[in-house]
Amino acid sequence: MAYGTLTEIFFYLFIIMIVFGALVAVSSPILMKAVMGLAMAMFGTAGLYLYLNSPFLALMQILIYVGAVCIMIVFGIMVGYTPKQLAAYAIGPKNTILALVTSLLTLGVLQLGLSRTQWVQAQGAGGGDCSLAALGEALMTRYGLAFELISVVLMIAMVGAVAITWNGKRRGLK
Amino acid sequence: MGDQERGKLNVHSYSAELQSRLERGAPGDLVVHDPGPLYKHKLADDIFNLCRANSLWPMTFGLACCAIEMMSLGMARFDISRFGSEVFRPSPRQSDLMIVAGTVNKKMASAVMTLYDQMPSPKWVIAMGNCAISGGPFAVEENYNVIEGVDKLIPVDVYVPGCPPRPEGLLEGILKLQEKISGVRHPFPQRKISDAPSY
Amino acid sequence: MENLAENRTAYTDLEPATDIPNENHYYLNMGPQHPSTHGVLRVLLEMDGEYVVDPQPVLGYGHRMQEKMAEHKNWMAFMPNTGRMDYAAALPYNHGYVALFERLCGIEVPARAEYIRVITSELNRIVSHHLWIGAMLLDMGAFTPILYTFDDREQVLDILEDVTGSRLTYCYFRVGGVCKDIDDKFVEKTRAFIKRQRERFDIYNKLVTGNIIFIKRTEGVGVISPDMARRYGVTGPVLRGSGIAYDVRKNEPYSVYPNFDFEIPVGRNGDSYDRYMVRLLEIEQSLRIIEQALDQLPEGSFLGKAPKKMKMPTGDCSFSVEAARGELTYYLVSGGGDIPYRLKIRVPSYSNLSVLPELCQGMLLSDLVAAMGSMDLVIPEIDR
Amino acid sequence: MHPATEKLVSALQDLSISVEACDYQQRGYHFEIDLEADKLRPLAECMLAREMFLGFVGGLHVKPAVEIIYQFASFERACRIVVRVPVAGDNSMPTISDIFQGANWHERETRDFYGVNFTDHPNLKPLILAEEDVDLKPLLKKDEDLKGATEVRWAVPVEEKPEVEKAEQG
Amino acid sequence: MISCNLNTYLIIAVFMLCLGLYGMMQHRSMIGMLISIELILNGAGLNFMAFNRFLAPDPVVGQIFTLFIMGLAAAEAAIAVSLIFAVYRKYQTSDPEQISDLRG
Amino acid sequence: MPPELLRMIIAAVLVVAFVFLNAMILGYMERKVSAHIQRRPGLMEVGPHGVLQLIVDGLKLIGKQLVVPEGSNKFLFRLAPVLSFAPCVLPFVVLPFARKLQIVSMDISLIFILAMTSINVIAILVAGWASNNKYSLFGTFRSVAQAVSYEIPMLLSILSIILITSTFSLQGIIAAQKYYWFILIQPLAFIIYFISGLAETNRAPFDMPEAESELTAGFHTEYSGMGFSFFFLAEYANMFTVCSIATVLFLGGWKGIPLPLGDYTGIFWFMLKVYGLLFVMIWVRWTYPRVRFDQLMTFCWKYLIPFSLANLLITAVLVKLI
Amino acid sequence: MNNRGYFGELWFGAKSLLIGLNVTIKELFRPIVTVQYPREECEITPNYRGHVELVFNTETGGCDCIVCGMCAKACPSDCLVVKGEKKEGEKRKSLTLFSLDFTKCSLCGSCVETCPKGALDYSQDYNIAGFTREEFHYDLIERLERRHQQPLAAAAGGN
Repeated sequence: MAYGTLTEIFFYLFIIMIVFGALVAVSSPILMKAVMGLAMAMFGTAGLYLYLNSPFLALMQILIYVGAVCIMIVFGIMVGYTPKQLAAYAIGPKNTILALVTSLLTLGVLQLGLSRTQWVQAQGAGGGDCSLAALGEALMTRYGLAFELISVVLMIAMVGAVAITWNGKRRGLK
Repeated sequence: MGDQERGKLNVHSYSAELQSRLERGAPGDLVVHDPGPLYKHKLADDIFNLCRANSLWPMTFGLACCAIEMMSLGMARFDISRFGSEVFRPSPRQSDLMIVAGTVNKKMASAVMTLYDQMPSPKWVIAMGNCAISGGPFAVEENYNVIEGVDKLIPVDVYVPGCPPRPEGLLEGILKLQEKISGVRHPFPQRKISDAPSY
Repeated sequence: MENLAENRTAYTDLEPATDIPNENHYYLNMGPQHPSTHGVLRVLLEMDGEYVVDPQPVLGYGHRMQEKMAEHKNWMAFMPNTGRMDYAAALPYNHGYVALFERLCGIEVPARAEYIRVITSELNRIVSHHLWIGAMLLDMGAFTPILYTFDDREQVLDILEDVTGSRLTYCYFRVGGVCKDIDDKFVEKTRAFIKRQRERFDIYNKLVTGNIIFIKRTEGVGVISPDMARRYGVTGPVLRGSGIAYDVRKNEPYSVYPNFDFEIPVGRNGDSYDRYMVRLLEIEQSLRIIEQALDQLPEGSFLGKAPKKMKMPTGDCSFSVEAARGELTYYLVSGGGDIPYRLKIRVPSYSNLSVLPELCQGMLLSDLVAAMGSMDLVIPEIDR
Repeated sequence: MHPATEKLVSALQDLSISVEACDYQQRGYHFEIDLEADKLRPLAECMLAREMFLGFVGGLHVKPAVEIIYQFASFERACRIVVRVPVAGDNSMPTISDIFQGANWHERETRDFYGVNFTDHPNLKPLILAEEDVDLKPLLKKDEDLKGATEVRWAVPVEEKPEVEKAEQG
Repeated sequence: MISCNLNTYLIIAVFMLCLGLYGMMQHRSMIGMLISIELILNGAGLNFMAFNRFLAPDPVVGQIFTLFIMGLAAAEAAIAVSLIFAVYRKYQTSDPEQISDLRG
Repeated sequence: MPPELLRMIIAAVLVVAFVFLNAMILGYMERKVSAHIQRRPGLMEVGPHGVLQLIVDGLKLIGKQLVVPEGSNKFLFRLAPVLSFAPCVLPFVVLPFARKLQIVSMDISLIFILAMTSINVIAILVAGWASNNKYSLFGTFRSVAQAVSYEIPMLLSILSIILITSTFSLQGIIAAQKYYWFILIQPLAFIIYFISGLAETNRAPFDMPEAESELTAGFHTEYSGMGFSFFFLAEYANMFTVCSIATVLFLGGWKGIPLPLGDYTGIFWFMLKVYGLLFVMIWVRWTYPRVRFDQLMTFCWKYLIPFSLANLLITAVLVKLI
Repeated sequence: MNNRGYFGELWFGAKSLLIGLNVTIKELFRPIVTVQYPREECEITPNYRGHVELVFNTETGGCDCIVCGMCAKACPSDCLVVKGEKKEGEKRKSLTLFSLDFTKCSLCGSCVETCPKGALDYSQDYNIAGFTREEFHYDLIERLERRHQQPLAAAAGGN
């Protein structure tokens, strides 16, 4: 078995993870399972990032998506829903057809576009320095403003989240 | 106050579950889960039994006076941990051994049965103290509340009498239980204690 | 499958099936088997998140018909039962019971016997406090202190076992005295214990009293105000933590307690920390009493003139002693003969625990555990 | 007598409740009160106002009716009071659990053991006995054991001490 | 070697996008919708990375953008979850259909 | 079969074996140390001084019935132990046990470890939720809030080391401690990291999720047999990971007095340091009471985060200046 | 306690925690206090109250029981059964049955104290356990005889 074949097998494994996870994420009536599906899809995506020469992003994907976003969603589920409600939240039949049509249409159009397009490589593509140091350098210099902006957005999001959830001092029982 | 209200103290009004358990007696042959193919092998079975006997995790479960002596057994003076049994698990799911230490009364009986059922098999029970064995000093004529022996509710493997027994007594009970499980009395070298000295 | 209950979720199946009015609240069932309910107390908690809205203790899981048995046995035959009510400090229970009959029938007790009673009772009180300190710390997640206190406890148990013959549920006092005399070895061992215990306070203080986590967990938690204590009839160290110096040994002195010089430690705020401090200081006071009693110990007989077959006069009689947990009152109604007509036993923990629903409203679950631990509950005593 | 105790006694007498002083050495309490059920609540309020606490509430099964016994004591001084109240004909009793909250459980327990119905009690469910034992009432006496209310009171001061024998020593 | 083929990644990204769309429209609970949004964002990130690897001259750009997307996704999830709490507390439901104050 | 693959397989087997071995050593150590702190002998009878006890316990747990409670989500209930176990094994792949004893050498191994440990929380969430038991759910809530907030000071204190070394590679960090260990110049970061590590691994006094006296057994209340032992293994594996990172970042990793075959025997120093730290963890556990849940959060937000931020800032300024 | 301030509290807390650690580490190196029971003989006080036993009278070679039944009457839980019969030519009743249901005993000592002849005493059995509850329904006469066959061990025990 060649080393290349092995990597290829893992590649397929990641794709299957994504497909299966995403399907579970949107179709499971049990929200906890849906989140597990989402986590699985994220994990698969992280795997694909490895093939795209960016182990750093793969790890960040796991750290942020799996370690933070998913946990936050699960937390939301556990706090916001009683178990009974969770069981009752089956997928409504109302929008299914509409949703199916829309998404299939999008899929079709985009696939069409994909298959018709001949992608052209820019000059010097595939090369260049993609090390962590270069990434940090770029983040601090060229994209410094964007970096600052995203920091501000995160900050505001944090403050906003706290403000929305804040309900004054809750306990007045005694 | 009519006559029928009084003087009927021995008539227990048990809940249906308790009543049926008391009538049938303790379920001697409980449904044991399928142990899997490995256990059908004699040697493997012996090894597993040896392991079980030497790793009895009791449940944190005290009822009355004897519970204090049970605690004492876990403490530095007696130290049950020498036998690997100091892991008192608060959840019945993780415990192998239920030490019924104290009086079981009617109200508690259903809880005792539930807890026993919740323990995953294989599981064992030690009835510690006279109350758990037979109701002890409370098994009197006008008894209206105390269950006269926990073996009416759940199958008991080893009895440790006393009121309360000394911690050594309970330790002896655990050794007896090990003997029952693995077929050997404490498999590691042990000095024989001469029969209890008497006068 | 016969065994239907096997898969039931642990701990939750005793909850009431009824829905609670507030949708956000839910029931949490603590006990009757739960590590921090000290035996068989069951507390049904109505919770809002981690906050306790309404804790309702459910008693009776240790009910052993003590009052019923007292009415059907002659007075001596009930004697062993007294030690089994509060097994953590059985001798004050013995003491109250025999003193009750001595009062009712006017029986004299030799001085030596009274001294022996006081010494052993106080030793038993120390044992009880040892057990409590360990158990409370265990509730709060510290495992090691209980082993240290049990180490000290075993020293006392050795002393007591030597004279009473048992380790826990003593049946040592008799009407008119005690059933076995103490000897020089006992005195010697007790003195050695007093010395040792005084040295051990250092470890308690370093490991527990001064520990920031312990202080943070107990300070301001479960504050019992003097008014609340009065309305509920709270007694013992729990009451003294609230700053009221009520102690039966001082208030209605019995036995030879007036002969000793001791203080009643009181707290200031009535929180769990104060209750802890009061008990710790009480150990020291008990040591003082024992020391004085050993110094004054008179010679003489240890079992006075007691009737072999005692006939009680008709009438009622009450006797209160200070048990380790508070005021213990035996109230006897006698219709003559040698079987009590009615024996009402007022146990301290019963009233102490009845504060819980009011005390723990709006508390965090962890605080409830700490507050309940600081009460020093012995459940079979409450249920009798 | 302690001045506060004197005040308490006079306050009780103002409520036209007769208070009898007792020999503490013999009985272990200082005052006894025999009371009618309708005066119980004023008495309890008076006790709380005069800083007494409730020791216990217990039942006593005698002829003709079950008596409820209340014991009050004081945190500050030696003063212990026993109050006996026979239950009314319909086996009911006013509750004092709103005055002394500690009485709540005692009354529930008394209901368990004697079946006495405490009117206006917030929650008279079985406390110690199991739910299915509501009608057990274990402490009610059998007819042959039952005694009259006066048979269990102190008679005229008892002259003769019970017969005392020399006990064996050791 | 499909792992070296740009189209593979794009197809997967499109797949995630469409599933996300489907979930958005069809899920009845707000958390379900949030999950779908995360899927869509994930697809976008994958797209960026793929183009970055195969077409772009500077391999840093795509990575930075994907990082930004992650940051945004985290912020968005935080806000969304807290919104769900707030809505749930006010309306005692998290079915978006039933929150209809503005409709009168 | 390519040699690279063979190496990976052997390494994987070794790592899993080590995780089991580590759990046994740690379990034994914990029970023995706690016993001697409490002045009792501890395990004695099963094997000489009870060394076989953990093996016996493990075999017994294998033989126990696995109860799936009624009303639980069967799939997720079974998934959770595996989910908690798997990510705990992965960090071992990049740990530098000695100069040449490292299975995979990665530039960003530190991030890899952090990413893997963050998955563990999901397992706890799933376990608590799937059990359909209120005590489990309570434990889960606490665990998540705790893990999420203590991750911040932990990362901040790690960052101040990263600022000094400017590398995420564990070997690089060890190499940077050529003359002195970083604990000497970053004592505050070490203390903050260690406290956060205690909280991350749910060790006393921060063992909220499994607070015995409050929540019985917390999130694994319903787990029996192997399910329980997987959580147990994961906890000990996590402890090892946290302590080995501390060793690498602050205590010079495998460096020590030179031994023959230094490239491989450095593992001796590494293990010595790691187990030393683990001993401290055990020591702490058997000394203190448990803190209350809100105090735990207050401590994090009021003390740890400000201090770690200040430490980071000062470090940044100093690194720039020097 | 409350007015220590931010740093004061930190300092106090850290100090108290270190003091705690100091205590436990010191204890770690102190000798153990355990009596390793089955391997080490544990000391039981001679006054220990085990279940009751008939006393062996070395002079008469039997027991002193006169079958008065006082002990059975005094027992709060009715765990003693004493029976005797009057044989021909004997002055008093001789003991035929003396059984003890130890599972009901509460070790109160009433029987020992009421016995007019001192024929009862507590045994030293502190470590009994068994597989059935009937094992603890003792026939005390038989036990006495069994002990009597090993008089040396019996005599050492005390009384």
